[in-house]
Amino acid sequence: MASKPCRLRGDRVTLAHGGGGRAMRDLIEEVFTAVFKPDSGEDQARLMTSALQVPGARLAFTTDSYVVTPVEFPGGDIGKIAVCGTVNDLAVGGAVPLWLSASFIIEEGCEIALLRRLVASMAREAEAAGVRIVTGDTKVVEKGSCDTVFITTSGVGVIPPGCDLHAENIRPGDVAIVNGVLGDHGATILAARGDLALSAPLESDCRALGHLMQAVAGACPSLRAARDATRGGLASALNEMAEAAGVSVELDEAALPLRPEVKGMCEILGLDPLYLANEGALVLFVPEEEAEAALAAMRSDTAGQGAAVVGRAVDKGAVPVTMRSAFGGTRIVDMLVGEQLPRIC
Amino acid sequence: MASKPCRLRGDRVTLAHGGGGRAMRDLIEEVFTAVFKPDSGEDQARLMTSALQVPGARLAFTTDSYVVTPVEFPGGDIGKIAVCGTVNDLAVGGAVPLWLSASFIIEEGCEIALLRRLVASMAREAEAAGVRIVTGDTKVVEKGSCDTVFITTSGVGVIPPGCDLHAENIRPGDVAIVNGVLGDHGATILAARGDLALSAPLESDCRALGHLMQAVAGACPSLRAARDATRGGLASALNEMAEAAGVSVELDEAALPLRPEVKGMCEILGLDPLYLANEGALVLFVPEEEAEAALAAMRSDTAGQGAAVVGRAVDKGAVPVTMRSAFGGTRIVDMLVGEQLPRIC
Amino acid sequence: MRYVEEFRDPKAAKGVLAAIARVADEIGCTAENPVRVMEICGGHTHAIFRYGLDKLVHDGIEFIHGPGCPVCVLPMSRVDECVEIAERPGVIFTTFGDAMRVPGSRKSLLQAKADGADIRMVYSPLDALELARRNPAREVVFFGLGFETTTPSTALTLMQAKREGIANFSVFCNHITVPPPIKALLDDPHMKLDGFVGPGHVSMVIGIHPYDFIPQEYGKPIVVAGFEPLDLLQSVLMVLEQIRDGRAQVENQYARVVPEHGNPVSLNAIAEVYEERPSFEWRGLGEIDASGLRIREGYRAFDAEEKFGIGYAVGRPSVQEPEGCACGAVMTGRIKPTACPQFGRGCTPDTPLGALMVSSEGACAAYWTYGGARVSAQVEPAE
Amino acid sequence: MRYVEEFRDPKAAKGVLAAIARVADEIGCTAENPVRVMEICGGHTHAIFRYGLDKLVHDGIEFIHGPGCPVCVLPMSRVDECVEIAERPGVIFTTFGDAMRVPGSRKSLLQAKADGADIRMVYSPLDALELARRNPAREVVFFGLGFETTTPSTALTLMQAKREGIANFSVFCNHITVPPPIKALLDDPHMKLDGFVGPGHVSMVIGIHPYDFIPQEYGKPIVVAGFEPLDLLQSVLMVLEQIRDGRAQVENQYARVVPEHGNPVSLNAIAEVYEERPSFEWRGLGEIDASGLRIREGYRAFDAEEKFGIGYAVGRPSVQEPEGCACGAVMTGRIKPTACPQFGRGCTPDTPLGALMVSSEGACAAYWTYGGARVSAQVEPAE
Amino acid sequence: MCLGIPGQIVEITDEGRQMAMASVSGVRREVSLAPVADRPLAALVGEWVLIHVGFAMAVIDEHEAAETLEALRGLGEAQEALEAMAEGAKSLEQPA
Amino acid sequence: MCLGIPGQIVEITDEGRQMAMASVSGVRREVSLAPVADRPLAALVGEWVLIHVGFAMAVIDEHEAAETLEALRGLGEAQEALEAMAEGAKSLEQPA
Ligand code: SF4
Ligand code: SF4
Ligand SMILES: [Mg+2]
Ligand SMILES: [Mg+2]
Ligand SMILES: [Mg+2]
Ligand SMILES: [Mg+2]
Ligand SMILES: [Mg+2]
Ligand SMILES: [Mg+2]
Ligand SMILES: [Mg+2]
Ligand SMILES: [Mg+2]
Ligand SMILES: [Mg+2]
Ligand SMILES: [Mg+2]
Repeated sequence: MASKPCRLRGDRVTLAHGGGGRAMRDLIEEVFTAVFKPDSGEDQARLMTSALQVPGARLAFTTDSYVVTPVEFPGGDIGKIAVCGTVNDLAVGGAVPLWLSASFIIEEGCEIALLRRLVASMAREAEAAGVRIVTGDTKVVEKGSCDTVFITTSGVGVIPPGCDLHAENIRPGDVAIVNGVLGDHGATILAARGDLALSAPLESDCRALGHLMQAVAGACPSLRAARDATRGGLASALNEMAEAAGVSVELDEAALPLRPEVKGMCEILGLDPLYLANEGALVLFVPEEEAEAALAAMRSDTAGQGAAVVGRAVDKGAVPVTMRSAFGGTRIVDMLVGEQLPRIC
Repeated sequence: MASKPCRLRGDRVTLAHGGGGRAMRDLIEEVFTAVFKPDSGEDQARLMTSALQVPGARLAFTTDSYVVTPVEFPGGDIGKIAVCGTVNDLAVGGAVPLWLSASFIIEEGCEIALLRRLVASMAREAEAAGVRIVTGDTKVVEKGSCDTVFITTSGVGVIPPGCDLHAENIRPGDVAIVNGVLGDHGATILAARGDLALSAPLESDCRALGHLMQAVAGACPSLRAARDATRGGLASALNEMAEAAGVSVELDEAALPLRPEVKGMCEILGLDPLYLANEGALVLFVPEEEAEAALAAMRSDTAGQGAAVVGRAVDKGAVPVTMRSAFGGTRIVDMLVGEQLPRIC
Repeated sequence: MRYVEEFRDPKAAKGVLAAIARVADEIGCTAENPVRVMEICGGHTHAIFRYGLDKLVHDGIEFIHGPGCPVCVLPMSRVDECVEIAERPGVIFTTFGDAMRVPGSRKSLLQAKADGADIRMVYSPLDALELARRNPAREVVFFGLGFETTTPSTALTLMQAKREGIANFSVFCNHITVPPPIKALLDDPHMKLDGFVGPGHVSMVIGIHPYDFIPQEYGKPIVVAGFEPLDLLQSVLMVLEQIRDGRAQVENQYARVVPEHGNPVSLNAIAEVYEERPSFEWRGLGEIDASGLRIREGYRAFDAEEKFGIGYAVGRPSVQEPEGCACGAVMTGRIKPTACPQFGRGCTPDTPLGALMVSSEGACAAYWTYGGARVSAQVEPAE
Repeated sequence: MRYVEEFRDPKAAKGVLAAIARVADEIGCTAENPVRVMEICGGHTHAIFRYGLDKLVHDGIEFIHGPGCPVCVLPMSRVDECVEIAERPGVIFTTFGDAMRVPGSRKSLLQAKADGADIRMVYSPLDALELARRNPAREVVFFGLGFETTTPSTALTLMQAKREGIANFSVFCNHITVPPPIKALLDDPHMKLDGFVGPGHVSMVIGIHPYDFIPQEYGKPIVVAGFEPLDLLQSVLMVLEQIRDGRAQVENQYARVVPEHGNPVSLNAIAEVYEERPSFEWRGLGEIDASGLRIREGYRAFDAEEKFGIGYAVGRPSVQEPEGCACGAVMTGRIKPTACPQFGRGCTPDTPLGALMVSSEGACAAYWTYGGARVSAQVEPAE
Repeated sequence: MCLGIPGQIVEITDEGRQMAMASVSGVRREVSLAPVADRPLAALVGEWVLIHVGFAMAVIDEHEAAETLEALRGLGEAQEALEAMAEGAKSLEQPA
Repeated sequence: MCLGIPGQIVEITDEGRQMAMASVSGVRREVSLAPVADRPLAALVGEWVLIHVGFAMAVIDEHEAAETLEALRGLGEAQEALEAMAEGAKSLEQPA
């Protein structure tokens, strides 16, 4: 089919692009479906995979809204996060990610060129992660009613029979492993936002973890549970897992992989890197005897190059998570209170 | 288990409730999961239904973001729309709606009591529609970065074997049927917004159409296609269907079910009710010989009381949709251009 | 009586159409040699297409669409001035929805809004005044637009603003009057018109005597008409009857709304607040003497042109209309919209080049939307 | 040298801890009869808990947490005044992140922001001044908070603002000074203190001689300390050695940063812009004479209290602290946080009653977050 | 130009500012009566007015409307009669 | 109180306003040199300063720092020696 002439005029989204009429159709066709290529023009994807028909297989279903400012930043953009984040939420549950939906809330005045870049980024990440974006939606809201663009993705995947990762599986003695450096995303966004006038040669760690998870699951038959440590950082993910499992977790401060720039940012602003957001950080628990296999499997994947044991589960103590400092002391690693605010004292 | 004491303090959402820490956990547990009751604390639902394992069954997957202002209005609220709208997008594809995800983008300062009302409304609608809200997400954005609350729902359902509704099925001679009055939602929102200082005893038609669709599908073995006529109104839905089917559609103005108040609102503002948004309007095509069965099936459901034949498909003409007025003339019913703006001339 | 559905009765329509056909046959007009009737008012243009009247009436009657749409005749330069005011910091720019999509040379108000200007659609100038009351720290500007029907509303609003001493409110005045362009059209040697359907709502304010010059000086009939389809058909019949009878008069089909001498309160309000401009620019027609109004000395504080030093207050360049646009010729009835090389190609309601494609009263938009000519002029977008 | 990791060396720590233990044994102090050392500065409190120093040092040393956290000593009434300013139309209220969660009697700044006030977190008062430059139509107010370490930064910023003539910038001044509360504590007959660890960063500005009164008038040793864990341990050792030796002196452990006479530029800037208030209110301590600073006559135009007619400019009510809150007693070291009836019940970092639970320098927050006492004080939320 | 809508005055809302509530098919909006305030406002309640941009621009003359309608209906009925006659004539032409 | 962070001055950015770029572990932020501008600004490039709320509040004295560290390390080494001796003593006590 010869390519249609472009009917989309103007550089920016106006309310007309959200009205349900021809301008909206043109926006959707030329910016979104031209790239995502859904199977039909109907408003629901119709899908089948033999994986779902294997007895014992289950369907995994998850969703997240993405609201990062700025929408483009070193190492990624809101589209990339929206694909990777939802792929990761499927993957950490043991699912093979298959299909995504993508829903856009667009601020009047948003540049159409920006939308095209975000869509291209999403398509690229989806392809790399082996998922398809099969259905979607766009809404346009008045100037000042949203912050440039919000993206909500939902994901559907298949959990193969017998796979049953959850935090309740964690037992005392299991070791906690992360896939690489922590806090890069949070520190990158703090710098990219510009209002603190900080700059650093950092990139977001935003990446899909599906292949990595499959590698670990293959290498570690007793893999207990996994989480992607996003908002609230490693500290919040571990607190949630420890509480769900009824164990405590002891972290080893010296073992935490942190870039000097991330430490520097935290020192300047009085923040704790354990609470910085990540977008490609995996934390998982395996029995000690499978730790080496897990590390080896992780290091064989680009997303797991910096894999390291950072702590271990112990019998349930007074608090869910503690950390032994290189200095010798031990402290509680609580859940984040509110959000981390830059401080001077 | 004894009910936990309420840990959520304050009347309004602050940025702390989005930070990934304890305040966020408290908000999610006390406002959302306490009502939606997901199966686990993991970030992805794990689901199975025998319906999916029937050979030939397909999975339906859809998503929509909801951004209505005001978020509560006569006849509904954004939560109700978010459930009904996505249930409807599944239903019109012939799917039995099963599971929803719900993702909230909340403006700092949003009243927690409002969130509780919206969540209760969603739970109520989900129960009535026979679907479960199985996974979700919340984000909090800065004051002025979103308009109170946006909700994105995605839906998963199962299309039974042999069911294959799509617009391409429509053939000349088929009749177009709607389930009831048109434009109530759009007119209600225009009045509820308050900036035009209009008031009218109207309610949104917001409602789930799953049961209605199943009733029609049961009664009409040759049901061709269905759409819910939301943004852009009946006119846009019919234009899309006609174009996809390669037919034209002739509407009969006198047959369109419209309330006097909706007509009045359109007269005052110079709008066309064919383009007003609906949230519970179904338009479907059946062969003429099944029209009576369809009407009877629809009228047996509360959502189909006002079912009426409004037009018919004809051989493809110069334009996709035309309408014969009671007066005798015929005019084109084009897709909506941009959005309808109130006008004085 | 609700004064709406009653005037859409299909049975009566059949009768009027038959009567029109009889009179047309008596006159002997045909598709090749039609009687050319101009509906001055865009509201009539809209109604003709919405109800398909052009296809229902006898073949021997051709509707010529007049310049009576205030949005369509708004020159690009005035849209630019709106955008300039709206983009000033602190301004809340208020407008009827009609004007939002009209292209300026840089952008439309819709685009300016998307770019961040605080532009709000209102239903009434009273709503704009209320915004000014509620936002004392902002400058609220109302885009005053329209013929004599609308002019009293902004005049009465400014009188109220003055009474209350609301200092942060002003009107960007673009009010225009109907008789001057009719005169200009009648003076145009290219125009061949046999009669007029007169603007009902304008006449409700000014009465029917301002049209006396049409029969008296030009010997053409005019019938002031209502906006329901039966009103229009009856008016066409009345015009034809005058032609058949060799009469030329001002007649009033819309007597339920239009008093012979108009509305005195409204006329007084116009006179109190506004005065004639020496001349005003019309899209497609250029500057027409004494065709526009400006705010009088006594209301100078409420004149956005003065307040922001813009427009006729400072001398202003006329902006070149977009290339290939035939708006002027269409507006003056010299050509049909379909004869414009841009129609359906560069220019569609989604991507209008001219205002005639924007306003639902514009002849091009009416042709496009309701299909008068699109059916025959199936055009693919040009590369 | 990066001046950070070097001072966290575990091997050296072992040595210092062993030396501390030896000296403590020489003194003969025990858990029952400890040497009570007050770290004045909240930064030291934070470091003690972050590195678990309280559990590493000899049992015979008890840390008493002093009032040196500017956020913790901010009275509720001052937070209320912040909120009042921030909620004025047109104001952009700027603050360090620390102050956002401190409860006022109505609401915190975080809640005021959620309610719609334009409140922005900045890293530096210079960033607030830049906001004022960029928003000439807005009033930008900076929440000036802190001891002598921070005071020069707002003084230098105001001097810059005055040079540039930036009229829409002001500071809500809450700067306070360290020596007066120490004097007040030493005069308190209930307080039993054997020595002090002195605030390193305050001293970098004021030098070490302002503490001379501590050994001279009260016979207690004080060692000005850095903030890395080795700095703190070494300072404790130095305090213990003075006690063992029967000395009472001002010593400087943090000589790499603290000059004997402080920083002359900073001291001049403070003197140029600020003057002593007759008295200032401290949370938990009440009004203390000559303990706070206000903006001098010459910078009156930049004084938010004057500009907005608020606070000490108009006479102000002191606000009752919340019921059951023992902040005052904790702040003055009379009781441990865990002895407060609200600790872990009504008062947690998520739902702080007192500022001591908000600031990461607050003793209660430190106890909670880093677990000093939470482990033993496992409490369930009260009904 | 100039969308004008018939609506009925249902209530005076502000005597001083000459404001009233109008109803258009049950949709209510406050309008200014200024242009038609040549009589006591109370006398306007129940009247139908022609509303444009929030102003009642004219009181609709029921008598004139009825006359216009009568003429129009007359044309309709005449035509119906004519057609019935033509129909009758046609059926007569056709063999039974 | 008073988070103070060591950072290195890498570049003078505005001589007139006494502003410079500082680096903290590779993170850069412009800071005011006003408090330490008792010498030519150029002389500060390469120096480590103590940064608080965007101001360089003190130049860090490398010599003093080295002395402090030396004392601290001395204590550490002494303790290590002691422990080694104790360890040796203990192993001597145990029968081989
Ligand atoms: S088609 Fe467009 S350019 Fe041509 S006359 Fe009409 S409005 Fe003007
Ligand atoms: S626990 Fe709370 S109320 Fe008690 S002293 Fe600490 S901060 Fe104050
Ligand atoms: Mg998720
Ligand atoms: Mg997630
Ligand atoms: Mg997750
Ligand atoms: Mg959609
Ligand atoms: Mg959908
Ligand atoms: Mg939908
Ligand atoms: Mg739909
Ligand atoms: Mg989530
Ligand atoms: Mg008119
Ligand atoms: Mg200090």
